[in-house]
Amino acid sequence: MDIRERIARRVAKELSDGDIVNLGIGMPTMVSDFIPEGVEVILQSENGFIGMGAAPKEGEEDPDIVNAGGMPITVKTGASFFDSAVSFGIIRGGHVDATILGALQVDEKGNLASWMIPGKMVPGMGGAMDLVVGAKRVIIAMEHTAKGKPKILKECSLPLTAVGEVDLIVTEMGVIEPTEKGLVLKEIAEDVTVEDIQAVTEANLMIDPNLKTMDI
Amino acid sequence: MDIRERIARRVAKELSDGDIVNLGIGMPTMVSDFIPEGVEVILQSENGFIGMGAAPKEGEEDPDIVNAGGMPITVKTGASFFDSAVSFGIIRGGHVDATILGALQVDEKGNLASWMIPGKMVPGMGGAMDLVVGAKRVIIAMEHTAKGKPKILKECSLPLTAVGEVDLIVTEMGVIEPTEKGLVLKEIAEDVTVEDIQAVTEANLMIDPNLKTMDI
Amino acid sequence: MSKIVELEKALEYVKDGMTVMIAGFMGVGTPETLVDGLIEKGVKDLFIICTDTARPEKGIGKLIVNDRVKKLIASHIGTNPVTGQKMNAGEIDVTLVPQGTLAERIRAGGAGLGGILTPTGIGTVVEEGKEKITVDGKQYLLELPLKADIALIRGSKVDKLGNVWYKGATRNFNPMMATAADIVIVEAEEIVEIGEIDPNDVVTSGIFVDYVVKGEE
Amino acid sequence: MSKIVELEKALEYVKDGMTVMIAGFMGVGTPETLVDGLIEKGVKDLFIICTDTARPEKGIGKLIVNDRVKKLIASHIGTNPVTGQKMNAGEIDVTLVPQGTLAERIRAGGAGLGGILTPTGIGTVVEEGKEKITVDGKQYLLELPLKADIALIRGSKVDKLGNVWYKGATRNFNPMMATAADIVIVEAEEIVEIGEIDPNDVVTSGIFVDYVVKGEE
Repeated sequence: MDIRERIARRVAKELSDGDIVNLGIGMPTMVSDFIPEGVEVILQSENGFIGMGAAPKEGEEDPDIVNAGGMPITVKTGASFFDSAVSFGIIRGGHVDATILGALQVDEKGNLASWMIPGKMVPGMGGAMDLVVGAKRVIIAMEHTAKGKPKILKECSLPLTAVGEVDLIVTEMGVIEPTEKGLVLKEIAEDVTVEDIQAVTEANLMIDPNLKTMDI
Repeated sequence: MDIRERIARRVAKELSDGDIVNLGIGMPTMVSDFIPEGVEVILQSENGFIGMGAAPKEGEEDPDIVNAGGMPITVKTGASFFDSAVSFGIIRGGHVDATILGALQVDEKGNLASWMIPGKMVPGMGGAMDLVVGAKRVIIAMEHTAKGKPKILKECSLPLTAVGEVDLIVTEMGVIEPTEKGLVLKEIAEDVTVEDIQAVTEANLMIDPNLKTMDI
Repeated sequence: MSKIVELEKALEYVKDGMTVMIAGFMGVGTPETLVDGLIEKGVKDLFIICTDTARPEKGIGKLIVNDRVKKLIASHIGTNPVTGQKMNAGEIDVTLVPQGTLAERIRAGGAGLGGILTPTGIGTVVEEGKEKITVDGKQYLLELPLKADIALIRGSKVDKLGNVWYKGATRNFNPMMATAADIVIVEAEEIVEIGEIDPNDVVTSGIFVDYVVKGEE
Repeated sequence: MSKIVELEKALEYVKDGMTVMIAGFMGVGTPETLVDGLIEKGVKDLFIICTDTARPEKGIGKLIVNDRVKKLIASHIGTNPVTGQKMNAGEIDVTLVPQGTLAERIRAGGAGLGGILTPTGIGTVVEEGKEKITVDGKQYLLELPLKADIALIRGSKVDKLGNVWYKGATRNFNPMMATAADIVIVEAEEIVEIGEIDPNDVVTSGIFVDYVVKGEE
């Protein structure tokens, strides 16, 4: 199974029926393809609607309805549109149950860096800072390393998106929960050992006494 | 002519074509009956709409459409409804050209007291404090005295609605403009002398060199 | 997943002493069926947040007259003389808030803002006890967010997901209150099928609403 | 009193160096005809406030590529590489603002608020130079209002009084920007008769709008 699919499948299991969810651009968007049966989540798109549906069939795109990546999308029956102040009121006001985002770095204090690499890439934070501060749960969906280098650090070196807001980190190697005492490895992928995952993680991983095999 | 009609007629002449106007409850409401020909003003009702029309005919009241006094009203073609946050955004944001309000007291610094008499009458400020602070022009329409006692004072003794926001005072005796130097009598009613009006005004009135007869 | 429930079921969540936001302006846009239900149910010592107490026989006025209110935040109580009487008698603790400030404080509560700066009330008794902040040479009051345990709102058309459309001047405080409470109960003048309200014309998204109760038309 | 004018007439008010808000999210809801008109007209040194610079050939991106922008406030510039290049070359002074904060700052500008307190950006570079205020034990940034000389917005249906209805995701920053500028020009996808938009469904009231220009459909 593709690494990205593995991550998306695992993240999808974190969602409960009726949850209001905001999916970041890229891999997080894939999560909607793997929502377990019997679970229906309501997708919020921060550019201004609730009730996001699937991508439209070719030729049926509506130029007025796009997702937060600017790509044509559909809405489900019962959807509603609103302006950006309302949209971020929903986000900042704690009305979003979970946001799923990628990351450049996460650290053992639950800090997140995801929006710029000084001197290299300065795309801007878009809605990410509001989402991370406002959503009830922040789930990071990312590959464990970048070109072999750890992304889960003792302390983020890149400019932060938010301080201490990350609730769960899901990578292709395992599931890690930031706690007050540090990072706890909750689940580990079938094909990975604790030593393997610690070797590519700069931060120290505490092992959950009930460590499970990653549930994908 | 009735005293209240005289005041309302004079106030109506302060309004220009296209003005967005909020009329307070009571005498200010009468102003809309005397808007000069060729002048069309747009009435805002702070409970949530723009484009207020006349009172409905008996039997044609819509219980969902009332003015800020809670009385049945109509809207004109081109009206729009909104919530109270938007409504007071319009008011506080300076999008209302003029508000016309009654008063308990006004003083020579342009201070206004209109919302309570401690120990006697505490109705609450409703939208008045926002209107007085937010509207571009605040026009006070009131009888010159209350039971023979002056209402235009050196200093308001009642709790204030706002500080220094009054732009014009229209009474049945004349038209008075608060300025940095004090109150200037701009117009005087045909049947009144300067001495008459000063006698029932606690604050000192400066006489405009171009003092005119009140234009009703 | 329909949110439509019977009146009694929805009001189960309202307990003595709770903070309850109730929408409406002079009773217009107030969920009368829910208010009557509260009185019937017998809850008391409520902390009510609303813009006015309407009239003794109308809207929130009925809760005042029936001695259910211990604490009140409102912008205007003048049309219901009973409110003033009970305030003067020390039976209700009343805080008066400018109407625009009240709207923004409730909106801030729902939108996760820590407060807003308003020029309204500067130099008046409204500023007592509040922080003053100068921006660009102009003074503002820092006004803090308001939240509630329960919000009782009213929609002209409501679908089973809780999407709400408001008619005329009934909108007033409903949209803000719908965002600022732990549990939001909407009284529907008319219940419609999902999709009957154009997604572009929904004013309060169903995500804010927990229960829908059919009200009187 | 119709507000409908020709493109050239409406753009007369836009001068070199002005602060201009332009709505749209990745070009969706952006008034493309007005943007093209600005480029045609030749104004320069603009201070643009927008949420993103779209793509080089789309929406606000065209102003960037055509060197009309001296200063920029935006939440995201990553989809238009030219913006980053010009920023790095020192040709455009860019300030990045979180999207929700940007929406609130513009709303505050239009609603006469002196600012709002948001938790967004605490502990990040966004807090640099800003006042921090603690409310109920939680830290917030004081974010100040934004206003502009001109706002360029886009409506799906617009009547001759300037009442606007938005379709789908085109709404985004349009309603807030319409409140926060001295002159507001709306590009109408479709111009309709007064009254054709149900007064309950008008999103931007015509009182905010100065000029209406017919755009491309």
